[in-house]
Amino acid sequence: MSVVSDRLKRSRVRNLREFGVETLLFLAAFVSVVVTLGIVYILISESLQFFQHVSLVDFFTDTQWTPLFADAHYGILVLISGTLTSSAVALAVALPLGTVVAIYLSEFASFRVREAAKPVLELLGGIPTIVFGYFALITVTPLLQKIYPDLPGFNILSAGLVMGVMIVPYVSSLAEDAMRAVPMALREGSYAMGGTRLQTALRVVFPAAFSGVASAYVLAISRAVGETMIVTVASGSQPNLTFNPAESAMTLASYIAGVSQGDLPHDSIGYQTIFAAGLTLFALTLALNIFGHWMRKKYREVY
Amino acid sequence: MIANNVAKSEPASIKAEVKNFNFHYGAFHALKNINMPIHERKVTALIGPSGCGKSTLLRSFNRMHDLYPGNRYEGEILLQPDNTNLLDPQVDPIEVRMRISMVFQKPNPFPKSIYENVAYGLRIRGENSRAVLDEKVESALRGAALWDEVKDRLNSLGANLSGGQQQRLCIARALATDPEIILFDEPTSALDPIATASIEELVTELKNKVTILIVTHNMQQAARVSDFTAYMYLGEMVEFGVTDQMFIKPQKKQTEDYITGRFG
Amino acid sequence: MIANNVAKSEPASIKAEVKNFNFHYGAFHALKNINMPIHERKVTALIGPSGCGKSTLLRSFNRMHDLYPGNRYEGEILLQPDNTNLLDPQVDPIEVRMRISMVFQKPNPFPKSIYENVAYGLRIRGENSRAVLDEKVESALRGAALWDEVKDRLNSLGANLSGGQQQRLCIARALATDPEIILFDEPTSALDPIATASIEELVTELKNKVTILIVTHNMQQAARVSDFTAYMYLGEMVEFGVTDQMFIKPQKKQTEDYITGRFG
Amino acid sequence: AGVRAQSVVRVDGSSTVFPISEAAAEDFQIARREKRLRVTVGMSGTGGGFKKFCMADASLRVDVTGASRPISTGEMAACRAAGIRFIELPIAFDAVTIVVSKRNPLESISIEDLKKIWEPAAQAKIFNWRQVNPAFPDRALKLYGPGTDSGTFEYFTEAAVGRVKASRGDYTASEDDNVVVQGVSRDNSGLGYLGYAYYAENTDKLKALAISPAVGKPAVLPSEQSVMDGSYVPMSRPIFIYVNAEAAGKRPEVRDFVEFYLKHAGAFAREVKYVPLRDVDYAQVLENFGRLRTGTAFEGHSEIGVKVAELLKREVKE
Amino acid sequence: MQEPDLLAIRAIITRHKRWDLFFGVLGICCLMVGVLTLVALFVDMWSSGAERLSLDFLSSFPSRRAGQAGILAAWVGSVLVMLVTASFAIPLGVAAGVYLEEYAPKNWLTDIIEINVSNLAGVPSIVYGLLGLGMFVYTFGLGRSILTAGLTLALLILPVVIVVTREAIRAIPQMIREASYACGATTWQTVRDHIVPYSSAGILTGVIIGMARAIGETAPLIVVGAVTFIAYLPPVPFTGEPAAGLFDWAREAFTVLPIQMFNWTARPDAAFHANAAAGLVLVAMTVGMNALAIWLRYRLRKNIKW
Ligand SMILES: Nc1ncnc2c1ncn2[C@@H]1O[C@H](COP(=O)(O)OP(=O)(O)OP(=O)(O)O)[C@@H](O)[C@H]1O
Ligand SMILES: Nc1ncnc2c1ncn2[C@@H]1O[C@H](COP(=O)(O)OP(=O)(O)OP(=O)(O)O)[C@@H](O)[C@H]1O
Ligand SMILES: [Mg+2]
Ligand SMILES: [Mg+2]
Repeated sequence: MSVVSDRLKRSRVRNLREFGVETLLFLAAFVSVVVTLGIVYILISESLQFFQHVSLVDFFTDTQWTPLFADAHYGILVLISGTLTSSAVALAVALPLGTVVAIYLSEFASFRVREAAKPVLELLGGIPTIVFGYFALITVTPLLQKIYPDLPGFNILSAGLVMGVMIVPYVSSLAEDAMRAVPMALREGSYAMGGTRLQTALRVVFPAAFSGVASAYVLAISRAVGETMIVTVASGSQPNLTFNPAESAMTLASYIAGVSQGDLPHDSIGYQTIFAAGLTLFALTLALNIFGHWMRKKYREVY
Repeated sequence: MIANNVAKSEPASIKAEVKNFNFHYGAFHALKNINMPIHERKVTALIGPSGCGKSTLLRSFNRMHDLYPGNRYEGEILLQPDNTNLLDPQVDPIEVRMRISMVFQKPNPFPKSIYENVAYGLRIRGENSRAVLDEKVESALRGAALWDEVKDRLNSLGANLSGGQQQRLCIARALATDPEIILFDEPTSALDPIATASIEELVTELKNKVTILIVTHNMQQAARVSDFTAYMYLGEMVEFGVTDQMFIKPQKKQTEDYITGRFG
Repeated sequence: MIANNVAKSEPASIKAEVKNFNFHYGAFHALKNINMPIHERKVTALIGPSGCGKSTLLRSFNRMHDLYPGNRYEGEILLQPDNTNLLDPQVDPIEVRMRISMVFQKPNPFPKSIYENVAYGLRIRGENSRAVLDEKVESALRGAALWDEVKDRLNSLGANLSGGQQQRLCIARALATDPEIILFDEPTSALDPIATASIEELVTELKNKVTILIVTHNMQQAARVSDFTAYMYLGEMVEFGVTDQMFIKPQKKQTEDYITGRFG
Repeated sequence: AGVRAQSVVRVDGSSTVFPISEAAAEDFQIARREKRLRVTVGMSGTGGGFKKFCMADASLRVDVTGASRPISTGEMAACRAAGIRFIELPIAFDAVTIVVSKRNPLESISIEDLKKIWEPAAQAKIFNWRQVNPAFPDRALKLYGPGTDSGTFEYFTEAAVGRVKASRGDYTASEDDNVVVQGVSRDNSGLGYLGYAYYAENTDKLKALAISPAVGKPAVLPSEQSVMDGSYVPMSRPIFIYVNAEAAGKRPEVRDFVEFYLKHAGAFAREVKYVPLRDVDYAQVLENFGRLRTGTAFEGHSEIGVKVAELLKREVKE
Repeated sequence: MQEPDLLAIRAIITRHKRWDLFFGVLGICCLMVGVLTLVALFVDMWSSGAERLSLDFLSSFPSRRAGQAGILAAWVGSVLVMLVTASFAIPLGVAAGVYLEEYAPKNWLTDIIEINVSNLAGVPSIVYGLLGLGMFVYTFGLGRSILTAGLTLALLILPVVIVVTREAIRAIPQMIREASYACGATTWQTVRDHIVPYSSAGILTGVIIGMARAIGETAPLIVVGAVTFIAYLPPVPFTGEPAAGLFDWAREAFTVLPIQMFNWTARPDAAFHANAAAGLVLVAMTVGMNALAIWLRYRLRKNIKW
C-alpha cells in the first residue's frame, strides 16, 4: 500500500509551480503599491516645481486661494476647509442614514426586503455624479431655500446633502455585511436576556461589528473627500475659507478637475497648482486611512 | 407513550409544565407530543442521543425559536404561579425571556467588559443606578463563583477570560436578573474537567434559589447534578423520572441501553 | 510518566511512533513530551477530558498545524516503513497529507457534487482519466458504505445529504486516495445514534486495510472500536495500552476515574 | 491600426471652440463619406489641446487644436522643441456677455462700472449695486462668472479691469457656463458674464446688458451685427484653430478638412450661436492657410479689441 | 415572582417596544430617503429625456443638431471600455485579495498594502487620469485608446474589488480549507478549487459596485484622452480592408456615455439637455450589469452550502 516514492516525484514541479503562483499573486497585490508609488511620483515631481515658486509657509498659512488671479495667493487651507466642510455635511447624512439603514436591514427587515433593498440602494452608486450635481442645484437648493430663504443659490449644504445620499449605499451595504457576520450566538445571548431588537442591535451587534462598520466608514469618508462633480456643479466653486455649509466653497477635488480641463497652458504655475492640491488631498486621505487602519486594528484585536 | 415513574408530585412544587408540545422546523417534525413537568427549585436534566431534540425543547422555554422564520409549534408550556402559557402568541416573548434565563453550550460573552456583561440584563430593564448595578453585579458574580477571580479587573473584556470563566460569566449574566428558571444547554461540553466540576457544583448550589433545566450528553453529569431526568429519543419523550431511580432501574429497555452506553 | 501496559510489540507492526513530542500554541504548552506507538492496521483511540490535547495531537499527524502561524512543535513522529519523520521541516507537509488522510468532527464536504467530493484527492494528484476516477470513486463510496444510497445521484450536492451520510462521504473522500493512516477527530459527535453505529462499524471494517487513529469523548465508543487506547490529561499522555485491559483494569487511578465517569 | 490611423484627422482643444469643430467634423465626414475620411474631436481645454498639439511623439499628437486664446510663449517653446510649426487661424468671435436676471431693471453698464465691480479692490467691499453707481438700485450684488481657468475669464479681466486675471475672488465661479445661467436667472440681484452662445440660447431667462466702452460713449448690446462690425468693444474676441503645418502640407485629408472647416466656418458658427467673421476675413484666412503661413500674430497673450482683418495681415512669428 | 413584578416587567417592555417601533419606522424612512432620491433622479431624467429615447438615438453618431444626435459611439465605447476594465480589474483584484487572505504573512508589508488599498479608494478619479496618462500613454505607449481608458478605470476600481474579495474569502469556513489541505492539496490547488469558486458570489458584489462607479466616470477619461466627437466605431475583428486584428479595437480612439452626457449638459443649447436621456441609457446599462451579477450571484449561491 505504501509506495512512497512515486507520490513524491511530482513534488519539485509542484513546489516550483506553487512558488510561481505565489509570486504572481504577490505581484497582483503589489500593483496597488505600484499605483500608489506612481501617483505619489507624479504628484511630487510636478509639485516640486510648484514649491519652487511658493513657499510651504505661504501654502499652509495664507487664507486666500487665488492661484489663477493676477494677485495670486496659494493658501491651500481654503480648499481644505471646503473639502472638510462638504465632506462633513455629506458624512453627517451618509453615516447616520447608512448606519440606520444597515441596522434596519440586518436586524429588522425581512429577508425579502433586505434582498430587494440592497441592490436598489447600490444603484445609487451607479448614477453619474453629474446627474447628482444638477439634482442638487436645480431641485434640492430651491427646496432648502424654502426653509431657509437666505441660503445662496450655490452652497455646500445642498451639494453635501446630495453627496451624502449618494454615499449611503457604501455605508449601508458594507456595514450590513459586517453586522450580518456577527455570530448568531451573540444575538441569542442578548435576546435570551430579554433584549428587544433595538437593544440587541445597538448594544451587542453594532459594537461587535464595529471593525467592519469602521472600514465601511473609511471607504465612505474617502469617497466623500474625493468626490468631484457634485460639488463642482452645486456648491459654487468659490474659494472661501469657511466652515459654514450655508456658503459656497471649493474643494480640492473639484479644483483639480476644473483646472485640468481648462484653458491654462500646462507649463504655467497655475496648472501646476493641481499637483500641489492633489498631493494635499492624497496626504489628507492617507492620514485618514492610517487612522482608520489603526482604529480597526485596535478593535479587531479586542474582539 | 411517556413512562412516568414519579409519584404524582404536589401541585405547589411544579414550576412549569409542558403539555402536548409539538415542534416543527419547517417540514421537519422535531418534537412529538412532549409532556413533562418541571419541579420548582430542582434540577431537571434532558438526556438523549444527539439530534433527539433536547436543545429544541430547551429553547422553546424562552421562545428562542421565535427568532427564526419557518419554525412552528403547538401545545402549552404553563409557567407557575401565574399559569401563563409561555407559548401563547399573545404572551410577549421578551416577557418570557425576562423571566427565564439561558446559558448556552458555547460561552457567548458580549464584546464588553466583565462588568457590563453582567449588568446587561439589568441595563436593558432600565436599571441605571450605579449603586444598584454594582451590588447586583457583585452578587451575581459571587453566585457564579467568579467574583474572586475577576474582582480586580471588572473592566477588562469578557472575551479575555478562559473558557470556563467565560461560561461562569454567562451564568452570572443569567443570574443577575433573578430569573425564575435557568436553562442550561450542554454548559460544560466545551470545558475542561476542572471548569466542568466548578460549574456542576454551581448548579447544585443554585437550585436552592432557582429552578434549573439542563441539557447534557454526559450521563455521569446528569446523574451527579439532577433531581429529575427526561430521556428523549428521536423527538419523543421516552421516559421521565427521579434521577436516582432512573439511573438504577429505568423502566424502558431503550433508556437502559442508552444510559449504560450500549449505543450513542 | 507514561504507563505502558503493552508488552513490547513486534517492531513490524508499528506504523508510526510519536517521540518526545511537544506542542505550543504560541505561549501555551498544549502537549508535553508525548510518546506513543501507532500499531499498523489497528485502531488507536485517544481519550481524555475536553481540552486535554487530543485534537492537537491528532492534527500533528498530518501537519494541520502548519496552516496557522504561531504554532511550534518539537519531537518526532516517525512513519514506517520508510522511517520518515513527519514533523521534519524538510519533509513536505503536502507529502505527509497525501499519505495520511483525515476525517473531521463536523462533516465538511466541499460544496461540490458527491462524485467530485470523492474524486478530489485523486484529481489533485493529477488523475484525470474518467475511467480510473469512476472506478476509484465507486470503490471508495462502497468502502464508506455509502454507495447504495447515493449511486443514483452522484451529481447532486454533497451538502444535500444527511449528517451521517455527509460524514460517510468525508470518509469516502479520505479513503479514495489509499492513505496509510486515517485520522478521525470525534467523527460521530455530531451524529445521531444510527449514523454513529454505522460509522463505528465502518471503522471496524476499515482496520483490515488501514491504520486508524481516532479521537472520541465517548468511552463506550472507544471501548467498542479500538484496539489500543491512549488516555490524555492536560497535555500529557497518562496511560497507553490495549483497550480491553485498560477498560478493565487501568494502571492509574486518574484513568479509572475518567473511564468510570467520575469526572469530565 | 497603423494604416487606419493615418486617415483620421485628430482635433482637440478648447471647449469653447468644440461646437464649431464638431459641426465641421460632422459635415466633413458626411461630405467625404465615400473616402471614409475620419475626424475625432476632443475637448481637453486650450492648454490640454496645445499640450497634445506640441507633443514630440507623432502617435500622440493632434493635427488641429481649438483655442480660445492665442498660443502662449511657453507653448510656442514646446512646439519649437518638438519641431512643430503651426498655422494660426481665427474662425469666429466669442462675445463676452454681461447678464442679469430678467427682473433686474438695469439695461446697460459702462466699462468703468464693471471695473468697479470686478477689480480685486472690490473684494469684500462692494456688495451692493448702489456702491457701484448711485443710479443703480439699492440691492445686494451677487456675482457669477466662468471658471478662472477659462479663456473667457482671462479675456474679461483684461477687458474690464484692464489687467489680465485681475479679479475679485468672492464670486461664484463655474467650469460649466450653464451653472452661471442657472445662478443669474434665479437671482434678482445677480450679475454675471459668460460666452455669447449661452446668452443667445437663454434669452428667455437672461437679460444682456449693453456696454458703453467709456463714460458718455453709447452703450452697445451684444448681437451678431454689433460683434461683426466691431462696435461691441471691448468684449468680443476671436477664437482660433491651430493647424500642424507639416500635417497640412503632407496629409491631404488634413488639408481637405481644414479647408472644409474654413469654408463653412461662418455657417457653423452661426448655427452654434457664435458670431462669424466677415466673409472677406474668411477669404483671407483661407488664403493664409493655403500659403501655410506659420506662426502667431500675438505676443503670447490676448489683446483687447483686436480687429481680425488687421490680425491676418500682421507679421507672424513662431 | 409575583403578579406586581410582572406588571412592572410589562411596563418596561411596552416602553422598549415603543422604541423598537420607532426605530423600525426610522429605518424605513431612511431607506426611503435613498430609494426616493433614486426615484426622483430617475423621474427627472425620464421626464426630460424620455422622448429622445429611440432606436435612432441609440444608432446615430453625435451631431451638432440636438435632434439628430445619438449615442452609438458612446455606448459602444462604454461597453468596450468596461470590457477592458472588467477583464483587468477582476483578475487583478481577485488575485490581490487571494494573496492577502491566503498567502500573505501578517506583517508590516501586508499592513502597508492594506492601508494602500483603502487609501486608493479615496484618491479622486482625476488623479487616476493623470496616472493613466503618465503610465499607459507616455510610459507604455498604449496611446489614447480604449485599452488605456479601460486600464485606467481598472486601477480606479481595483481597491473596491480587492476589499470585497477579501471579505468574501473571509466568509469561507476554515473547515473547508482544512478539508482541502487534508486531502493533500497545495495552497494553489486549494485557492483554485475552493477559495475562488466559493467566494465568487461575494466577489460579484464588489464587481457590481466597482463597475457601477467606473461606468459613470468622465474626468479621468478626458485626461487620458477620450475624444468627445467621434463618428465611427472601432473595427470588428477580422473585418474591413485591410482586415483588422483581434485586438485592433482596443487601440482605437473612443468616447463614452458620461462624456457625451457631460458635453451635452454643458451645451448652451437647451435642446441638448434633453439628450441627457443618455443618462437613462447609462442607468439602464448599470441596472443590466447589476441584474446580471445578481442573477449570477444567485446561481452561484444556490450551489454553495456549508
Ligand atoms: N434550524 C433547524 N432547521 C431544521 N432542522 C433542525 C434545525 N435545528 C435542529 N434541527 C433538527 O432537529 C433535530 C433536533 O435538533 P436538536 O438541536 O434539538 O438536537 P439535540 O438533541 O440538541 O442534539 P445535540 O445533542 O447534538 O445538541 C435534529 O434532527 C436536527 O437536525
Ligand atoms: N488555536 C489555538 N490557540 C491556542 N490554544 C489552543 C488552540 N487550539 C486549542 N488550544 C488549547 O489547547 C488545548 C488542547 O486543545 P485540543 O483542541 O487539542 O483539545 P481536545 O482534547 O481536542 O478537546 P475537545 O475534546 O474539546 O475537542 C486546549 O486547552 C485549548 O484551549
Ligand atoms: Mg443540542
Ligand atoms: Mg478536539
